[in-house]
Amino acid sequence: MKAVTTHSNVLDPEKIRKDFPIFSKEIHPGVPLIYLDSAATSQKPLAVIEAMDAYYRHSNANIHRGIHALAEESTANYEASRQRIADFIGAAKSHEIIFTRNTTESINLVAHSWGRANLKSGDLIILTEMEHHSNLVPWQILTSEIDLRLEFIPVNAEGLLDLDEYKKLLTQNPRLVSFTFMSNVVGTINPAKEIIHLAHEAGALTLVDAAQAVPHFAVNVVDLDADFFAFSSHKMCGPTGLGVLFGKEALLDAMPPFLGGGDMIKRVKLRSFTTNDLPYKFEAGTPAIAEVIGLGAAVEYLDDIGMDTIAAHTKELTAYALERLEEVPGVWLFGPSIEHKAGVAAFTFEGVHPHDVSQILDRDGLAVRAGHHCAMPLHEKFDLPATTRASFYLYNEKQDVDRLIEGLYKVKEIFG
Amino acid sequence: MKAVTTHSNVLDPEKIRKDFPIFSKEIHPGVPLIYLDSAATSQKPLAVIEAMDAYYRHSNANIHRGIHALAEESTANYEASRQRIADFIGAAKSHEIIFTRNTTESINLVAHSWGRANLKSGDLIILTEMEHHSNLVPWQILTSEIDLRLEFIPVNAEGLLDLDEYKKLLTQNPRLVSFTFMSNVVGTINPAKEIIHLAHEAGALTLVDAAQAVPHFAVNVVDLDADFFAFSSHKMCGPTGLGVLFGKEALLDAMPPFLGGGDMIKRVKLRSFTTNDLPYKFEAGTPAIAEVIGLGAAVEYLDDIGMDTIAAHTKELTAYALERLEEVPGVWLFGPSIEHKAGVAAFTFEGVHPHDVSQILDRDGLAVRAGHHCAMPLHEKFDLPATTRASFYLYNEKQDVDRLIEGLYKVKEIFG
Amino acid sequence: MDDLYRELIIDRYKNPQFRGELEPADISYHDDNPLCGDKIRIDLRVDENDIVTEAVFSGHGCSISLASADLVVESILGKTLDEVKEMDKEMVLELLGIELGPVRLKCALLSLKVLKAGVYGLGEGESSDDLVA
Amino acid sequence: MDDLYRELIIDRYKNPQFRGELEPADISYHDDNPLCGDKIRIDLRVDENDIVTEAVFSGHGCSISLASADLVVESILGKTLDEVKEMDKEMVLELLGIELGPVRLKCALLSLKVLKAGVYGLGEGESSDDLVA
Ligand SMILES: Cc1ncc(COP(=O)(O)O)c(C=O)c1O
Ligand SMILES: Cc1ncc(COP(=O)(O)O)c(C=O)c1O
Repeated sequence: MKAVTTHSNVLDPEKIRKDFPIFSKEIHPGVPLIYLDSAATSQKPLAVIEAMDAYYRHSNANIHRGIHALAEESTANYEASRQRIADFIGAAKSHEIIFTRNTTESINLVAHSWGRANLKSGDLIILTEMEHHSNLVPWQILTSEIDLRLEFIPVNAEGLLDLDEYKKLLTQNPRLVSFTFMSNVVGTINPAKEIIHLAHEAGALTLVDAAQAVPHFAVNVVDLDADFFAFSSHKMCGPTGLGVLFGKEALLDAMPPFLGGGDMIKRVKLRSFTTNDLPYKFEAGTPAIAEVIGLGAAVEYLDDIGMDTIAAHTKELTAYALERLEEVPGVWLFGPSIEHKAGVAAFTFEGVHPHDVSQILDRDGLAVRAGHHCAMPLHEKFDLPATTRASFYLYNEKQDVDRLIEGLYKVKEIFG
Repeated sequence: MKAVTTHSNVLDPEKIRKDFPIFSKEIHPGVPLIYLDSAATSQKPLAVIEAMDAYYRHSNANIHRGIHALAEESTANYEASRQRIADFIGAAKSHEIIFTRNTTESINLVAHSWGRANLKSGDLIILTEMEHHSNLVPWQILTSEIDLRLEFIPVNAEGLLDLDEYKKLLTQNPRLVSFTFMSNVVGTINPAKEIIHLAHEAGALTLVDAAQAVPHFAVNVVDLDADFFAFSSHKMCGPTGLGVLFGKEALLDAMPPFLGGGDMIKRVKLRSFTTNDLPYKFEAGTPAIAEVIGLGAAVEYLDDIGMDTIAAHTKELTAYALERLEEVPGVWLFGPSIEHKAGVAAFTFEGVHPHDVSQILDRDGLAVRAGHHCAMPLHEKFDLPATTRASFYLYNEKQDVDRLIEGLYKVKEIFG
Repeated sequence: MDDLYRELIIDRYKNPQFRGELEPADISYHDDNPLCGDKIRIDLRVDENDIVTEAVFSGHGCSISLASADLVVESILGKTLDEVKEMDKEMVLELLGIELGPVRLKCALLSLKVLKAGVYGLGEGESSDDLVA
Repeated sequence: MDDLYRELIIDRYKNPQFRGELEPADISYHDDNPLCGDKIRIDLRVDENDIVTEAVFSGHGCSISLASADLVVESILGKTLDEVKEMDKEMVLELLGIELGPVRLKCALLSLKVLKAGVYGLGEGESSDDLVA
């Protein structure tokens, strides 16, 4: 476990932006980029780009089995990153950190490996109505093989989980509670510690989809007592092509391997194999070496600024955005008020389809998302075919929000 | 299908090395790198490093669902790479190209998705005794669930597949023949077209592990008539974290999805989903966007030089290496003669363990591998606990071989 | 992309010329784009020579999908069903008169997809992007 | 790394001092390193006070694993089994007198792993890297 170092309490986005080369880009001639789509993927600081660049220029080699100097250097860097990432989320042991491709694969790994080995027909899995598709479809696929029962913690009109209904579901002997720490649509931060505590009391394990949480605030898997915890590098200033699964050692140890191949074995004969120790047991084949090193640099970058500082900045910005959006006639905000959320503002705009909103904003360099944001059930529940989503991160500033509001008035003008 | 453009018939490794920043590195003070470990992973040309760098600096955004300019740019680049990679291996349709993490995951995808949907207890899968663990363990895992029968095409003393035995196995109604196009240990290039033709005549499908083949010579999946074809970006001048699975459209279309989540769906409800079209059906979650763009650049780089030119260069170099290695007293070469192979020389050195060979060579900057090279069964068959492997690629030159030979004489001196 | 919202599109979106439903219709088909929830239905009547005599659309969506539905429906009046089967992506883009990114292209082509699925007599849910490739 | 092949190691590799087998032995254990096929067996005899009186190794492997086996076995003569249980990675590295990368570290520690698994009375195949972490 590691204390979060807050080097200063207030962040200067002006200075931060200098760390991100993409902000020197003109998105159209003369129009700078205003990036409000970090919930889809974050931008990357120079430190991360250069770490990978340096890896390829100076120490690229396959890891683990090599004796030559390059292979040793590469292995040492790779494992040092694993340790840094473990520290970042407060994991007690670095071999509880498994590298995958993305959050989606992390969740699928648990469904395939833990799920098939431990679940049987009729077993209950509790999810929520605000899940991203990546925490729905793996369980649906598993249900089509083992006849599981999926139940959902309802989302109320405010965009919060109904914990009373959750407690009722818990009386039905659930095996797993798998839920998002922070919604990528409405921004709700769910009370993960309480949800996990209640699940454990009911005898269930827990999986936390932390894809949006880890980028936005300090997390500690030991304090949360999370059993599984999944997130993506690309949303937290790291490279694409890399996800993380944290699992408690005892659970991971007892699970059968998922993908088979090199590195995840100790011995192989023609018709049998013995599995390797953690974490390698779950890392089959040549891993995403450069990407792991890139995520190590990302974690260092975020740590240097301080996750509490980042969280405070994003919260202030989101509060300002919600306030200003409410002023715009025809805008309807989707989701809870600022106390319960971070980083995301989703809305509809009367008479204008989100696609049109997004496209007109794009002319002013404003990058926002339009659609169902991989959460069709949540949209369906609120009878919204699609929403427009602006999301904020450490490099955004109030002026970005002001430009968004100006842009929305232009939309109104065109479609009014 | 695309003709291979051979811009010149002879390659100048001196010039090529200038494209690879790592060769300006001193591996120890005053000792330059002599990289003879490309079968583990290749080095990366500047064009590839810069393509990814440029992606992160100028066009990073999540793909497919975004309307803003960055998302469109990123999507267009990603899909253009897919097309380039399809062309590179002669695939008729770009949606027959599925992006995975590595060869290992590509093979696991076929085992999980096609295997579970199509195989039943007692079904025969034919592999070979020279397979990499990544083409053994996935089938062993599947066998532990469905009681399959695994049989192996024997490898003869020369390191070649025994095709007579293969023909006998084919009379036993196999469902799949899964084999390596080129061995990563002994370098043998197997007669893939013939193996596939015979398999099809026997009513079996085929999977080609092309991890070593694609980097080394021009391939054409349509000409081969391969059903599945797997390879890794990192072995062909591309980035880590990316693999490719080619599958025939009709087969992929009929297969159930593997990993569930965003992008692989058309519609999601709380308890059900409908799958997306190819290739997205098999690409769950945010993909390795930068890496796909990097592999696109790698393929362009290789194409510009010409795969035939590269193949000729590597062959000449390997022939020279075999010749010179044979001169060294105590060296025993493992594998076939040069007509049947490319790019790899594996050997033992009397009285000296491969670990010691590799470590002493390292002092002179020579990077070779020592161990079982993820092919324990092949080593066991020949009663070798481990071998030393030198592997060659486009940036190697005759002097590298000369240095290797000098290094081996030093080993002899120390251990003699 | 700057002329994306050229007057024609905004105008057709706000004041569609061919919005409606035909009961009974000779051909009726509907489909949606799950990405954004856009839904389009197209109804046709044809004469004894398979020439389209009436055509209307209904549904909801963004300006691109609705304007393109209005323009596509207009463009087929007087055409034979065989001619409609020949229609492709380029014809729609020409009607709209703009360049489109990959996501908006799906919006623009939804109406053509619905139209062709109907004319080919496909069953519900059988339409496919191949129709407008 | 340049003194890796310092004389001591090459010397002990070529001329081991404690190579052999004890039949019967009070403690005997063997294990291998699948990565490179190195195999080490260690046999011990102890007196009534659990003090190691005789110790030898056998097997095959690289210079690091065999030299370290020879040195490790030598170092435990006269020690109690409890003292052997306390031995760790650093003690082996000190005996060898070199720095090692991750792969060669496994070679160097194989003999200690075998020794401790034997002294702890583990069953065949039960030894683990945790013994030498
Ligand atoms: C023949 C062969 N198959 C499969 C693999 C596995 O490739 P990857 O580790 O990229 O999954 C390799 C690489 O080591 C190989 O050489
Ligand atoms: C809450 C949440 N879960 C899961 C995911 C899936 O992440 P990835 O696409 O990196 O697998 C996302 C990202 O879109 C997300 O926001």
